[in-house]
Amino acid sequence: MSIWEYANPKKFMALSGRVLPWVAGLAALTLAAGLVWGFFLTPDDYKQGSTVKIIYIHVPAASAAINAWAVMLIASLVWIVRRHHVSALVAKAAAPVGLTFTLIALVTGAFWGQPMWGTWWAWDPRLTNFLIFALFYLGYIALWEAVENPDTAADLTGVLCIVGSVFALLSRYAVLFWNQGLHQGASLSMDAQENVSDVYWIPLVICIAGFELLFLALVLVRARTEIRTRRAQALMARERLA
Amino acid sequence: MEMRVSDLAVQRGGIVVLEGLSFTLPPGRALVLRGPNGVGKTTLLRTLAGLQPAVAGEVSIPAESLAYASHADGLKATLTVAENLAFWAAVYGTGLVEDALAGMNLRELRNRWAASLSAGQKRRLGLARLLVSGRPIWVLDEPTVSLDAASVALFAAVVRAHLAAGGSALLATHIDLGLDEAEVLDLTPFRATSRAARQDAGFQEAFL
Amino acid sequence: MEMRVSDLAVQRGGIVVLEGLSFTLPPGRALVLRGPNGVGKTTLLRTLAGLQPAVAGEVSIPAESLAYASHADGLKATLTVAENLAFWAAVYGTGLVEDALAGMNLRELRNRWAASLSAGQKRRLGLARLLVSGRPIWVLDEPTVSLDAASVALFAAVVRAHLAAGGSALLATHIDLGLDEAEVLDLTPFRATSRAARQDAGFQEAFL
Amino acid sequence: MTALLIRDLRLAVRAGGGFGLGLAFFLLVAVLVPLGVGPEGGTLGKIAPGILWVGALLSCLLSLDRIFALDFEDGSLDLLATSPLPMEGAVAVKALAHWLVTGLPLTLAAPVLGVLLYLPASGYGWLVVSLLIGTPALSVIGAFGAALTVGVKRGGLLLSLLVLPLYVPTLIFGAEVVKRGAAGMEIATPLALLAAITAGAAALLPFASAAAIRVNLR
Amino acid sequence: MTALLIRDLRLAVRAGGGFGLGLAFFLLVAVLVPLGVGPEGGTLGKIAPGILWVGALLSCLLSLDRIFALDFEDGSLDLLATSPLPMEGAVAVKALAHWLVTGLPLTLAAPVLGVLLYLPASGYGWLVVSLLIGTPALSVIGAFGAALTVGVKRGGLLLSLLVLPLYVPTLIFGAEVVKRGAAGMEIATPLALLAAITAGAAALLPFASAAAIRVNLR
Amino acid sequence: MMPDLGKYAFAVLGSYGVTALLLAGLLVLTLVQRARAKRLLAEAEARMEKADG
Ligand code: HEM
Ligand SMILES: Nc1ncnc2c1ncn2[C@@H]1O[C@H](COP(=O)(O)OP(=O)(O)OP(=O)(O)O)[C@@H](O)[C@H]1O
Ligand SMILES: Nc1ncnc2c1ncn2[C@@H]1O[C@H](COP(=O)(O)OP(=O)(O)OP(=O)(O)O)[C@@H](O)[C@H]1O
Ligand SMILES: [Mg+2]
Ligand SMILES: [Mg+2]
Repeated sequence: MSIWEYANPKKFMALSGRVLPWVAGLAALTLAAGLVWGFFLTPDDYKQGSTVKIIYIHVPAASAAINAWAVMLIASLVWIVRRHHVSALVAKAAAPVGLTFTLIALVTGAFWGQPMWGTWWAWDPRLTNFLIFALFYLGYIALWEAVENPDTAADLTGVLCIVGSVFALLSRYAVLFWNQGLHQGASLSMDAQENVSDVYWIPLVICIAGFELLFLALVLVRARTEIRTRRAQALMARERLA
Repeated sequence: MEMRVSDLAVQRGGIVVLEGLSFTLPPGRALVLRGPNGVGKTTLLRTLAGLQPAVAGEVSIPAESLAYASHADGLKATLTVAENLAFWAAVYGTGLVEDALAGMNLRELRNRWAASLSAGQKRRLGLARLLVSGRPIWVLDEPTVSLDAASVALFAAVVRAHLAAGGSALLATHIDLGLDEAEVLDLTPFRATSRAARQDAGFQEAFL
Repeated sequence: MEMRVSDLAVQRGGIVVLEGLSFTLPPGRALVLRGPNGVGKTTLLRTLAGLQPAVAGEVSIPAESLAYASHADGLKATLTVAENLAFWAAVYGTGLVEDALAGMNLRELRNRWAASLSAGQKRRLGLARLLVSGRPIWVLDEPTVSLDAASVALFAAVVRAHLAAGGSALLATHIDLGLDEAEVLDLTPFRATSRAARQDAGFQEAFL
Repeated sequence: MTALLIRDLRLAVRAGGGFGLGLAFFLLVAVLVPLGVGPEGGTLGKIAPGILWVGALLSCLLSLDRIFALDFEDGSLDLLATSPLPMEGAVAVKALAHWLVTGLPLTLAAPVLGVLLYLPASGYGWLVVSLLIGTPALSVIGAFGAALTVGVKRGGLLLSLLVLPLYVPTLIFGAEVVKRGAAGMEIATPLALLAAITAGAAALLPFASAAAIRVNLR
Repeated sequence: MTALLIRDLRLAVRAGGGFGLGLAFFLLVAVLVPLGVGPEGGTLGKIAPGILWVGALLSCLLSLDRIFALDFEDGSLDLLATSPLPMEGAVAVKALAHWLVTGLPLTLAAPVLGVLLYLPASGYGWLVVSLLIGTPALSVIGAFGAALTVGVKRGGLLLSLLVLPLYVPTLIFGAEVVKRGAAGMEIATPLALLAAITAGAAALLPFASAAAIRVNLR
Repeated sequence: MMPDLGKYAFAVLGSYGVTALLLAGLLVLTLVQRARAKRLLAEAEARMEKADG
């Protein structure tokens, strides 16, 4: 059986209904484990003090937000090439989740920057890119909301997502060119993977997994909601004609 | 130059509204579409004009032969009557502006801004676009809205001349056009009802 | 509740288009305005509705008694049919939404966005606004544009009921409304021609 | 009147209605200026009060043409003018609705954007206060401009041109309040002047706007 | 094609067509910013390249919705889509017309406004060059945004939201050219990148825009 | 039990708090939308049953 079978709303509903409780449960478990471990059971960093605990939210949220964009891009491409309705709806469902994670990364970053860099915000390339990222998400969601016909909306947002991705890469480069930034170097005793001692690394990995699972669970629920709404609309429309 | 439609189904807002529609429109003939409000005349004409995809069935229309006129006239308020027509003449690559002005009795208004025309005068200008297009197959959505009796007669004469020259016309309307030679097709029987036809229709049907 | 017009002259774009127009419209009567495109029907109705000043003559209409419906329907595409009507009901301080929905056969469409209505359905909703206004004098500009035969008949019945209840109606139209009891007033003879009348007319004439 | 207010608010929050988009534009100005100007905190902090006020003003401006133009195009303005609502009241209500969907959210969001521009900490309170007092004037003045240009097809930019000069006093006093507040100076005078402008505009301009609309409908 | 270009240009210069208003808006931004920020030459001179580029960008943005919305509303877009013109060509021509009535006048006027903002003398040449090379990209990207939002009633602000993030690279490189030029530094890299963006956008985006329009007309 | 966060308590608790708020908001929104969709669909299906049967 090809994976395209699941592009059929009925099959998708059946399958997602079966996996959803497991995904949601696993997400809750890993998140709880990772956060409790990170928050209560790790020592303070010698330089950053207790602020290092923010990493257990900041980094997973940031990477999940980036992955959400990737999911939307792939789903949009699938919709445009193969016109499977479920993939368009998955893209739609992922956007608000991605936006929330982006906001979380931004806010936790700001809370972290305050003690570390002495400022809530810096026009650092990474940060700037994330801000532009959040704007992309906002525009994308607004476009979905503004167009009434769902097929039209799916097509338009699909095109936007693809063009937007190209420009996101461009912006990344442009912003790097514009400012060399302090995100990495400034005060981090542990930016690159090999510098992170295991004490922090293991709970961090658990948290990253937790956020990804949470993303998956939320997207599944939201996609199921979208499918239900569309089905209800279809039924009501048919009723009207009958 | 024949338009052939077989077993066509069209959708609006994701719902199939008409299905099982077949007809041919040979050169020299006119076909009048009738049917109550909301039956799907506009939807059908837009589909034939290529603005939206058909749900099922086949439409065969020779390439570059169709001219479409919608509910709206597409006039630019700040261009004069003659400038409006000249633009479309250039787009279609014809030089028929003068003939069209004469044909729709617009000569006297040629230097007026389109903004200052009355409802019926605007409509006449919208119809003059067809003459300028030089296309043989006319697809018209309620062409005589707002026209007075004299202008309706003028329009009927223009359509007759078009048919005599080997053109054809498909017109949706609620009122009498005075085109007695035209066949009439009532769309009411083609209202989509059957479950089967709806099954794999528009985007909503994937969810039924 | 009588509308009285005497020796009225109206202008559009600074040019007097109609002059010397007099009529009365007593309660219970309907008056149909006819005349070729561009004669000035729309201009006259806008003047009566108080949207533009008269050039000469007198118009006497009891205060707060007139409801006007123009070529455009004033519908909000993102409100539902019921919400559109409810707004006007609130503005006019009446609570007649349900009656109006029933009257113009819109009950089934009540929760549809106005954007998704067909041309004729939109027009029906525009006309329902009149019912909701509770006003006795209706002034209507081509009310039956885009309506199918059944809806035209429905509209005629609505107007008849309005007249029977002591209201009155002034309608500009090119097509037959099936209101045989209505008087007809052809505006062609009132076309402004005399220099004198134009003399002190709109802003342009000051320079003649 | 309340019906009109509710309708306008409802239209604003419905699909394509533009609620939140003024806010988005404000955000975009706050993001673009550092991208153009460069990331140094010193410069940005110094220009922050001015840029934030200019941004608020531009966001207001952009949504102004919605106040009457949509109603004009679909014919509702004709119908409103022949309805029992007095035009002055309708204008005032529409300006209020505009403020509720544009000025108010903007005011609430401003402190967050202040962070992006390195606004000095002492300035945040005054930023909010000055916007709260000043933005109603922007809506009322804007409604006047919108009324003047309502007949003009897509008069958006003409509108900007007419309205921006009228916005100048509000801008100057508003930005001054924030600048002085941020620098810890006395702010009573510009604040009083700002309040006076708002009060005066709200009391008088609806009459002028109503007259302009009546003329445009003729 | 030429007919379409001539028509669009003619419409732009006719009453209410918006020619010159983009320019006027640019001027207003250049005037308002000193009013909001304060008159010190040092600060202004430093932020001038950024502000001028942001101003140019906002002026472009404001006239974007005219590109297709008017044609959509009066039905001409339907008629154009059924005409023998290929939609890709029509989109490209309309973007070109937009540039001719907005980007080009803006470029020519920019040096004058530079004076208002105390732009250092060495920057004027690069300001003009960067705008000349960069503004076509603004028109083409803007046409894409306009195509996406053409079905949306008064999508002006949604359009801004969609388009501004896409403008970021152009803005950064454009302002960088002027800043470096004014400081006498090397400008080859940002200028080359700016040109590359314009060329790439002009070559590829009309196809995406045409697709979006066809979808919106369905 | 509670670890001593020292002078950074505000930053750490603030980020955890805001994250909790944002996630809770998204979760509530998601669940509300889900409930509404379920209700709408159930109603529509009930009506269909009646119409068909
Ligand atoms: C609003 C401010 C901030 C934003 C938007 C932000 C954004 C990001 C992003 C996008 C990532 C990359 C995640 C990934 O690639 O998987 C990241 C990683 C990280 N951030 Fe931040 N950040 C901010 C502030 C801070 C601050 C103030 C610190 C600490 C002083 C910090 C420490 C880290 C660390 C340690 C990583 C992991 C490094 C790595 O894996 O390369 N961030 N942040
Ligand atoms: N977005 C939508 N969702 C559901 N139904 C819709 C939508 N848009 C239109 N419809 C319906 O589709 C049907 C077909 O509309 P269409 O405009 O083709 O009718 P028409 O025959 O041209 O009517 P008229 O004579 O009134 O112009 C109508 O019943 C209309 O209500
Ligand atoms: N700005 C203007 N300058 C000059 N003449 C104008 C202007 N605007 C309108 N007119 C003319 O005024 C006349 C009256 O127009 P009006 O719209 O009242 O006609 P009408 O009787 O309603 O026509 P229709 O039946 O076509 O709707 C028309 O001949 C029109 O061309
Ligand atoms: Mg129709
Ligand atoms: Mg008329």
